[in-house]
Amino acid sequence: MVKSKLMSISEALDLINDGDEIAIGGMSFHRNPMAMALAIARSNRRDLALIDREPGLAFDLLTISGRVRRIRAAMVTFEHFGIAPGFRRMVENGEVEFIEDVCEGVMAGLRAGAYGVPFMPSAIALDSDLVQLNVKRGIWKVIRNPFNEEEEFVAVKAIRPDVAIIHAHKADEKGDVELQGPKYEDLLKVQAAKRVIVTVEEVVPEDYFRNNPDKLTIPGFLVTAVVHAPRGAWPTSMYGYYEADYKVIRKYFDAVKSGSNIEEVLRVFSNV
Amino acid sequence: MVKSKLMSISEALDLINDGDEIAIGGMSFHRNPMAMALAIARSNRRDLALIDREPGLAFDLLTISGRVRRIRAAMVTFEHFGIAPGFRRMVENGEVEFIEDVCEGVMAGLRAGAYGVPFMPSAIALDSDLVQLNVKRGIWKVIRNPFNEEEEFVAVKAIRPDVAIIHAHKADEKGDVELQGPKYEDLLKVQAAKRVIVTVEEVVPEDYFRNNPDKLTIPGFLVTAVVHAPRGAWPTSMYGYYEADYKVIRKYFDAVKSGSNIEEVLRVFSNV
Amino acid sequence: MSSMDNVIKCMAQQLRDGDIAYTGLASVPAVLAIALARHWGRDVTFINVAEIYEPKDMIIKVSSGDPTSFIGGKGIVTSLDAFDLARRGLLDVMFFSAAQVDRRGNMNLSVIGSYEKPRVRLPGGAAAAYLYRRARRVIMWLKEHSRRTLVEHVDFVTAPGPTKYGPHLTVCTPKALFEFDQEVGELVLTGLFPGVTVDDIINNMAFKPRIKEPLRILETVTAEELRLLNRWDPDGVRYS
Amino acid sequence: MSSMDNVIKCMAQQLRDGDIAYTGLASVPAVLAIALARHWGRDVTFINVAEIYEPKDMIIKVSSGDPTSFIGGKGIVTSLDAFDLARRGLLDVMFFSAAQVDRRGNMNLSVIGSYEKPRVRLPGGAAAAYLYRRARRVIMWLKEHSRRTLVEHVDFVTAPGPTKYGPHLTVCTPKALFEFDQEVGELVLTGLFPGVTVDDIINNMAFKPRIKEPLRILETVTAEELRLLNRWDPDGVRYS
Repeated sequence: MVKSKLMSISEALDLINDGDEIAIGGMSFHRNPMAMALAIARSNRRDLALIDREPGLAFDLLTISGRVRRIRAAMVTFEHFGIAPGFRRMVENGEVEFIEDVCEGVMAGLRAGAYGVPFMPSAIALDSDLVQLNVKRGIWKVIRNPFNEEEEFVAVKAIRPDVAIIHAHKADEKGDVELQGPKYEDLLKVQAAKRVIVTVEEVVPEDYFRNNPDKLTIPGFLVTAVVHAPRGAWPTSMYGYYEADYKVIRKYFDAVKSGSNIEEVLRVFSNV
Repeated sequence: MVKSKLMSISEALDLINDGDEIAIGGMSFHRNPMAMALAIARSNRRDLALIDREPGLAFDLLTISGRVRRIRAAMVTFEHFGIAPGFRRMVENGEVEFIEDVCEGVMAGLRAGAYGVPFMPSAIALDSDLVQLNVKRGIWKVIRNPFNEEEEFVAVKAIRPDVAIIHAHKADEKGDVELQGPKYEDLLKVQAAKRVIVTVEEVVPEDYFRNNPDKLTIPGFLVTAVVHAPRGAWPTSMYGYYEADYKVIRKYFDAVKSGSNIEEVLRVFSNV
Repeated sequence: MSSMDNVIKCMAQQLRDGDIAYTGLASVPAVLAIALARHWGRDVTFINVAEIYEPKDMIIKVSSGDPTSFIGGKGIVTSLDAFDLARRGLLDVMFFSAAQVDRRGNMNLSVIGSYEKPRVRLPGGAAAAYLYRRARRVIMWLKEHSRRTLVEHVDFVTAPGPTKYGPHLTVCTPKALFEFDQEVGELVLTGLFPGVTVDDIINNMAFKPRIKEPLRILETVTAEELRLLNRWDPDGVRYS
Repeated sequence: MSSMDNVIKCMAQQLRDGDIAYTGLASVPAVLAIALARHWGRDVTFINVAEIYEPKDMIIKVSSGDPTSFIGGKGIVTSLDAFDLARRGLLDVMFFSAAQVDRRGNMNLSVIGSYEKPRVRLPGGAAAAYLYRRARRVIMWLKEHSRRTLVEHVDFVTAPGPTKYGPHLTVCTPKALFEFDQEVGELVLTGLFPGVTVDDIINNMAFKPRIKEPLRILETVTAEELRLLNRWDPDGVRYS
């Protein structure tokens, strides 16, 4: 018989190993996998690496959690609040290694990973100072267009995260997922990652998808674990379900900026 | 004010020039853009080129229409009826040039075209006899993985058709399109093509999408023309609307196989 | 009952619990093989060129790409998705047929005769030229076990046979089962249907295969299985 | 009214009929510029990082990526779609701000100070390092017209300035409008707000720009426009 992919958040945590590279779903203050991020922050995992294109709260929290050694992103922003506070503190102090990527690089790398090819050609400007840095790191390479030798471009190496963590709307126990509204690069992350944890607002019976086949966004064979985590994106927004709680995000911002340690910061999320 | 993209089938025909390369939507006997294919077959266009991955009726009809000089596909099949009859006749007689591609090549080329990059790496087997043929044609090239010099693979040059022709379910006059059910590579074709003609079962008011934002499949800025063509996929199937009319397809198959000329063949479609 | 029903059963028996399997166009026997394996209780995830994911039931049409042929699906999974899965090495099973297959497992779906002036222009190889490198297992079927289909060298290598790294290839014919031996790089005769002799097999093919003794006797369809095949495929498209 | 409202109007005036424009994160002024241009009747197609396509109305939040901020959208158009459009050369307008911009139009969104030991670690350049090569036009805004923001050489070239092939770059500041001259490869002063002198502009930046005479006098927001900006952005996020 078919095994259920439903598990508790702590069982899902067991899918994450020390040193894993984790792709984080959502964007800035929207549909972040907060339930899982908080669980990781409170765990004893170590030396994790994070990757995302334009991350926000979950990424920033993990960056200061002590669980993370390396981060890779195109922009880490708290938008009109200011520079992401944990990101800024940890990178300025040299406490995490920051691989500064660009949107084009993360998208190209995730596409190569999702499509199972070694790299993707990109339109990254050759004279950005980031090119030499990321070529040295081995994640970019300047090559010629095989169909037009005069044209040079940046090839981006495939990104194959160990784990992708996505918060979504609904899933059944086979891992079939409905993801409403904005998608960001979450579908590429799911394809590119070796293991996929999807936390959801609602667990639905299988017939939900048979009765509403246009709701399927991610087929179950791409998903390793389904975790029932209602309000699992809070305080970030969940399209169609709840809005971002900017007061709590502001509290987090102020706490981190004022130098609070991780235990104090985590308290921001516990007085719900 | 915003111009309407609604036009008649003959106005849409004016978007097609002699010598154009045309990507055909749908697959085998499903959601083929038959209304437009019939219009082209009856027109005086010449030297057209066709491209698709696994085409069927519309592609085969155009192949024998006298309007087409070159075709490119991974498989041209009438499935359990047999080999596509027009394709077989025209290629065996040398009346059209056939560029034999593979699924992987068409998908990679369309992706490169859609993504605006010069080529895509592919997983085409290096020792297929097709490799030398398509390298000679300049559409494939064997290159090394820049991140692992020992690994060779086939790079596929971007496909940028002049025109894509897709039959869809609904559109508004701005070109916003709803495409239900199977997608095949139609979205890539729409992105990769320079001009896009979408024929639809129903023209809907703009508010249709504002009231049902999850119905949007193709945003209007990608679409050049919207043509109201109810039953425009007939006799191929239209997901959710009507089934394939295998009796008519069989009649076409028999007519072409028995050597009928294009005028006789077109009559198969006129006694509706 | 026809020999094609036995071929379908042979194909179905290659499927295993946990498989993700994809079927393409002109592949009614493959679709029926999956239906049969699922009927036996094997946990096979079914994705297909019709893009209807995990249908509950089916009614075979002349096109295996017909979306109305698949009933009660859970959504759309595109061929692009399926091929991405294969490129990442995660597609367990792909089905193919071919006009010719040779000792080395090379497939021809392109031409009979010369490439430039073919005697028969075949439909083309579709996904074969890459899934032969990326699917974990390939299940091939031949409608005809003959010197025309089982050749020493294919007229054109649309898709080259497996390497020692993969995929695992099995070929079901109306007479026999062949499995590709990655060590020797050849198709090896491993099974035959009841009532078929080894001579009957060898004399009806253009190369002399190695034989793996003892040869397995392949199961033929039961009355119950035939009833099911007829329910799914009342028009007998599988015989065409 | 604040100078930021004038900056937004300056940005809005760069938009033209038929434009397809994209806005990213931390880009409330850009979102408001599009709203204003559309209010004036300019036919601008609006796609954005919130992925809400062609909203009818908006209510600004602290995040320009907030999907609930955009009302009555026609569907989802992803950032991947938008960037594909740009890579094909079909995105008309992209908006950016920067911590520093220099004479050559180079942008810095990475660090102030040295890269390895930065005095300030900035958020990163996001899409800049490629849209500077692929968008047709870039509209940049600066919250501050100062020697800190308008520098002779940026500390780090996150995104290199335009080449002679593009894009067309304009920079709106609280004091002035600069346009990139593709021939000389420099930002050129082309406009100024009423009450601002050329000396005031030059003395508050770290490089001396060429000047295109006669300088245009830029329009300031009208009472009606201010009322609109306040309706869309009642909390004044645009001033933050």
